[in-house]
Amino acid sequence: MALHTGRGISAIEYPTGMNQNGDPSQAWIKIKPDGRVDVFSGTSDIGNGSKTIQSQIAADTLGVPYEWITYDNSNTDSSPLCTGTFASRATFVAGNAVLKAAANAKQKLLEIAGKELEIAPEDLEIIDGEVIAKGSPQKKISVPDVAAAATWTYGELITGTGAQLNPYAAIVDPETGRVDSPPHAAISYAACAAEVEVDDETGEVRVEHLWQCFDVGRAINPTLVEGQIQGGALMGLGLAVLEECYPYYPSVEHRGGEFGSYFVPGIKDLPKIDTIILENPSADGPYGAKGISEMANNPQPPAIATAVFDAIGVWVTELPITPERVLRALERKEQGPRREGKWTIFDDDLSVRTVAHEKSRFRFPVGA
Amino acid sequence: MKLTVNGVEHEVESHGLQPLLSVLREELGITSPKAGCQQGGCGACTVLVDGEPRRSCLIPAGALNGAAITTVEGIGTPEHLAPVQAAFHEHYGSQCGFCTPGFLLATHALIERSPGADRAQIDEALAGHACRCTGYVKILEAVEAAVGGAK
Amino acid sequence: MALADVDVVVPTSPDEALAAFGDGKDVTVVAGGTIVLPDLTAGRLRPTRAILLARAGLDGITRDGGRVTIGATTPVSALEGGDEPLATAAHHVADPEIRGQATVGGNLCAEASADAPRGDLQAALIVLGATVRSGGKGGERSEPVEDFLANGAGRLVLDVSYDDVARQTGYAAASRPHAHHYTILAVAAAKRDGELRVAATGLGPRAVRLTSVEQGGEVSGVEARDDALASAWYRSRLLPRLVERALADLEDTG
Amino acid sequence: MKAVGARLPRYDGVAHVTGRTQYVDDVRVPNMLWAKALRSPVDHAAIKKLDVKKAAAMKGVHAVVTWEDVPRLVYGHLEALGIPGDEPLLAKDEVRYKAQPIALVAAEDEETAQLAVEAIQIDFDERPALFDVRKAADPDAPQAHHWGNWYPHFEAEMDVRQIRKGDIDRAFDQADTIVSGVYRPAAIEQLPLETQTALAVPEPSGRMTIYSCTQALYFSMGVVAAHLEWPLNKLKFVGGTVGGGFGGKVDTATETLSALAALKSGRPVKWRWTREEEFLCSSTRAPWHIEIADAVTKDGWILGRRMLTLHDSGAYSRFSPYGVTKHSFHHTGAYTIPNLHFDGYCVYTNRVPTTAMRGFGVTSVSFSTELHVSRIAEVLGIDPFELRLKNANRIGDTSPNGIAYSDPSTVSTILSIADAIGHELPADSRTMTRDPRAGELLPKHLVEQVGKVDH
Repeated sequence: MALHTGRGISAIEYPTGMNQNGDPSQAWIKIKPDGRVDVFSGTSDIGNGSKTIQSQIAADTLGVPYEWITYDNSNTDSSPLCTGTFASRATFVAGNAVLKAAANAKQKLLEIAGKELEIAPEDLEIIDGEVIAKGSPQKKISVPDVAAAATWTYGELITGTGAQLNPYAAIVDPETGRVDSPPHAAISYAACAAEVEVDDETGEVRVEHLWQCFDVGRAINPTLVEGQIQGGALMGLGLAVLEECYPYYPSVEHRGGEFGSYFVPGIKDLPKIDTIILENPSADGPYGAKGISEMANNPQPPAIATAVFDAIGVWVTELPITPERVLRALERKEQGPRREGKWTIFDDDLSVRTVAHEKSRFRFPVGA
Repeated sequence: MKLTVNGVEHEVESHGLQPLLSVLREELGITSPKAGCQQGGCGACTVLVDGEPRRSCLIPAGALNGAAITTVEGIGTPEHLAPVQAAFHEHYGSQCGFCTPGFLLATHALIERSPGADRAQIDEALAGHACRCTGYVKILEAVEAAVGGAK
Repeated sequence: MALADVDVVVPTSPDEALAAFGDGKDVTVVAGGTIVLPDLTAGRLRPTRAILLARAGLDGITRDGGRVTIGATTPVSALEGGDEPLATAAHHVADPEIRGQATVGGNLCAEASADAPRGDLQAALIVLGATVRSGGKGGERSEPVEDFLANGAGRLVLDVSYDDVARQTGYAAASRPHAHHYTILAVAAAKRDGELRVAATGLGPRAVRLTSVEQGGEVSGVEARDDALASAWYRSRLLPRLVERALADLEDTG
Repeated sequence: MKAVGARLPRYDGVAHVTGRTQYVDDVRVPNMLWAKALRSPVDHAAIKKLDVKKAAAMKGVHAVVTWEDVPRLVYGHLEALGIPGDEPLLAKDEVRYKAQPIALVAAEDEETAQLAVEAIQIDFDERPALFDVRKAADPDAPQAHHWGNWYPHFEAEMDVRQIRKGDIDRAFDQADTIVSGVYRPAAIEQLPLETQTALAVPEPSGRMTIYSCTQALYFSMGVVAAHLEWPLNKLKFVGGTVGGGFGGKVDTATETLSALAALKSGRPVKWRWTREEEFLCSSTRAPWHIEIADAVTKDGWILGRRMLTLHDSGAYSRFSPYGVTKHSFHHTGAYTIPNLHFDGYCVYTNRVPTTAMRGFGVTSVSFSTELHVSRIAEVLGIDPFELRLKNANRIGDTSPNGIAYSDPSTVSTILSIADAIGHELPADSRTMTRDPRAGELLPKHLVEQVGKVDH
């Protein structure tokens, strides 16, 4: 048995929000007579933790404890529109909508508090559920008292609404792809290193260690963002070495219909994972946050494929890097890339120039 | 047929070839075991059968007369979380939550059987449980905390 | 036939099981259920009559008169920690929850699906020289496990037995199989009084003996197949490596 | 205490660990029917005959929905973005992939529904099928789609997504070395533990409540409303708590047909996909075919990139044109490459339509371009960290479509990783920042691409 270890790295970027924008999210908030806060958002929580994140944003923006927030995303009769939980937009785009709704509600809350305290609203702030005069902290009224006053004294309902929308960047030059405005809400960045062990007799690749660094803008909840990065890591590992719907792609033969015929990563596949969170705040994100949940499975496959090269000297460029692909690559190891003039040409056998008809529209000329 | 679920005895009418999963979910209305695959492949339907973790989608009702079944509803409540539930909550061992009941019961059984279980034993006990969200990192942290607490 | 109309028998002794099984015609046998239940749920299997073996008294391992006898409904988990290479082969089956429920008899009777091989224990039982005792049409009979695998369809396994003697044993398997999968390929080997037996599981629908290897030669005379887990090409490349590793393992245990 | 930045417990954590979180399949309503689908058993065929009479007459069957029951049969998920629809909710004259839904049966239980599905009579005339995107433009390729074998409706009715930047021919002329390679990431299954499930409940008011596992309540509600030709206020979507999505539940897979079956039967209908359906019938992450040739200098500058992308969209468009556009916008990855020539096609094949999955459109870029950059470092004999740091995007560098980066952190993430694994770097690399390019980091070939940062 011959085991070889190798390392590889990658660096990536990924946009937050729908490509070309045009994806609104809306939120609204009402304050109950006792000061407790109901947040209504249309964002589906698919496990990413958006219920928690948006509640945290609402709590801090209003200046009340997290425990005072109830969060309702349960139905379209009470919750306003959210384009959805995709495109890494639930924290940035939908979170911004909640932030704006909370800021709007806070403004109304301060107006009522201002009447009670006889202080201009702009001279008030809310800290830990109390409205306090800036510079004179002894002058204060609790948020529950403000809410009660709104309800029973002034006959008002304290609400806030907010919406976030970057207009659709529709104008894409069809020839050049140039756009006239940023086609994303933000961009985030990550780098990754992978260490693998390859058995050159069986072709089996084991990912031993992943180091990952993500610029998240701001970690609204560090544990939740770690969870996204770690979950993404194993999905990236699956992409790299385990999973495929069509084991004989492009053929559709032997497509498996059960867990027993599909290599989903299990706990025994878990490598060591080191997670480094960088916070370069985004100019427009809620509290500087960016969306990173999707890109979390992007950096591992190239880092792992490079580590396989480092270990055994062959490039496997079809995913996943199955034992079979490793053995087939090793059998052709001596062949190496084709050199023609200043060209170094890899993967002739996979290219359209080899597989497609010579009259095909799909051409990719290489060589001198 | 008699079946004791979470300490309550039921007279069950489901057909003998119905899987325990459907007895629990459709006849008894106990919904924590999930129909994640109904192929025995994912572990989302795992319950304890006489204390042993088993895939409820694989056991025909007719084979169970008199058995004692435990589901997540039977190990703790929101007010009084079982140690394993508290550990999963504290360590964010759950993201979408769909696989969580199966993981909880497999872990609960592991702790009963092997208090102070090591990493290899944990990996073995949870090997057949699929989680697509967490990458298992925080699940493992939760299980190690629960195992440590039991030791 | 709708499920509600299916007659289910739950025998409480081996004799009752044999009587309920009869000649095996139109009978679906559920031992552990790990293979049958998903097929029932999916509607791929529509039985007319079913026998649940859970309480038929067909489980248990006995050592008696120089033989080890494993009852048909003995769970796979009961083999772990026992005689090699069966113990290691058993440990390779799925995960502890499945092993606690899947049975030895089921493992012998399971046909490979289109997606994946089955019968993880078969190679180990072959190299142990095991005998399968079964009932059904024509009454009870005993035969070597290879013969049963070739001709045992439609029979009710009662037990499997082998000589309780010291052996050198070896086992090697692809490490790819996960808890959710059958073993892509595994090789078991056993040597007793100088006689070597080697078999592989995962090449095709059932385990096969590698007689050329037993005679000191290279792997030959076996064919692998494609499925969702691995190609015939890969299996044929892997097999000689696993044979080497199983034999090395066997020498180590010398 | 500040909530933002704090490791606060999950809002839904206690419900999760007590098994009390309610997913669609856990909702209980009286009189509920179960649905099962008739799906195409063949990859590509004309439908010669479809007869549901026998199935509809079976005991316990309450509705059989076919294309005739759908008020608006074809509605594109991205019509609002100008991407026309091409996929019928239920097959009418033809099937273009194995597993394409043809009819939905609602019955008292799943078994009855399945037996009724099997009683539907259907005849096909099989057609040749196309599976290899590389052969889709061959003269003798089978025709997979009525628009041709690739998407023809990008802006200005272009049939290709193009990026052109700088002067690609000059970059290739000036290069010391050109490295080309082919990259093929595979289709994978999103594989949420909760399969696609919907429960449609007709209300006495004439409204319909739909319990849904969608990742996008309003988006899916819009899709159902379009097919039913209903105003939004006749629908109520209940959801927001989803057992994993990963992109697959952006497809509105079960809601519309469940609603139609509920309308036709007058009873609540639940349609819960089996795991086998989830594997074989639900849309996957797309397989991609990517060819890259990079013009590089011997000291490690990437001067230009030619790239051809063939996206295996499967039988219908769904979100694929969006994915290819996003892919094109990011095809330089985390680096600044001033001269670009990119062609991307959405290619149709006779497999299950592909759709969004985590990293949509860009996972394939990250894999192919980063592995390619590793190869370049190997060919040039340059440290892979140093090569990356040099080309990493800086503030003011422009993206493939000409937008100036405002806050790139490629340099700092790479340096963090070098530090984490103990990779030693020379001082000039170690001290790099994301600041606008100047001096040696602004060679002549990068001057023209520098843009103005908006904020």
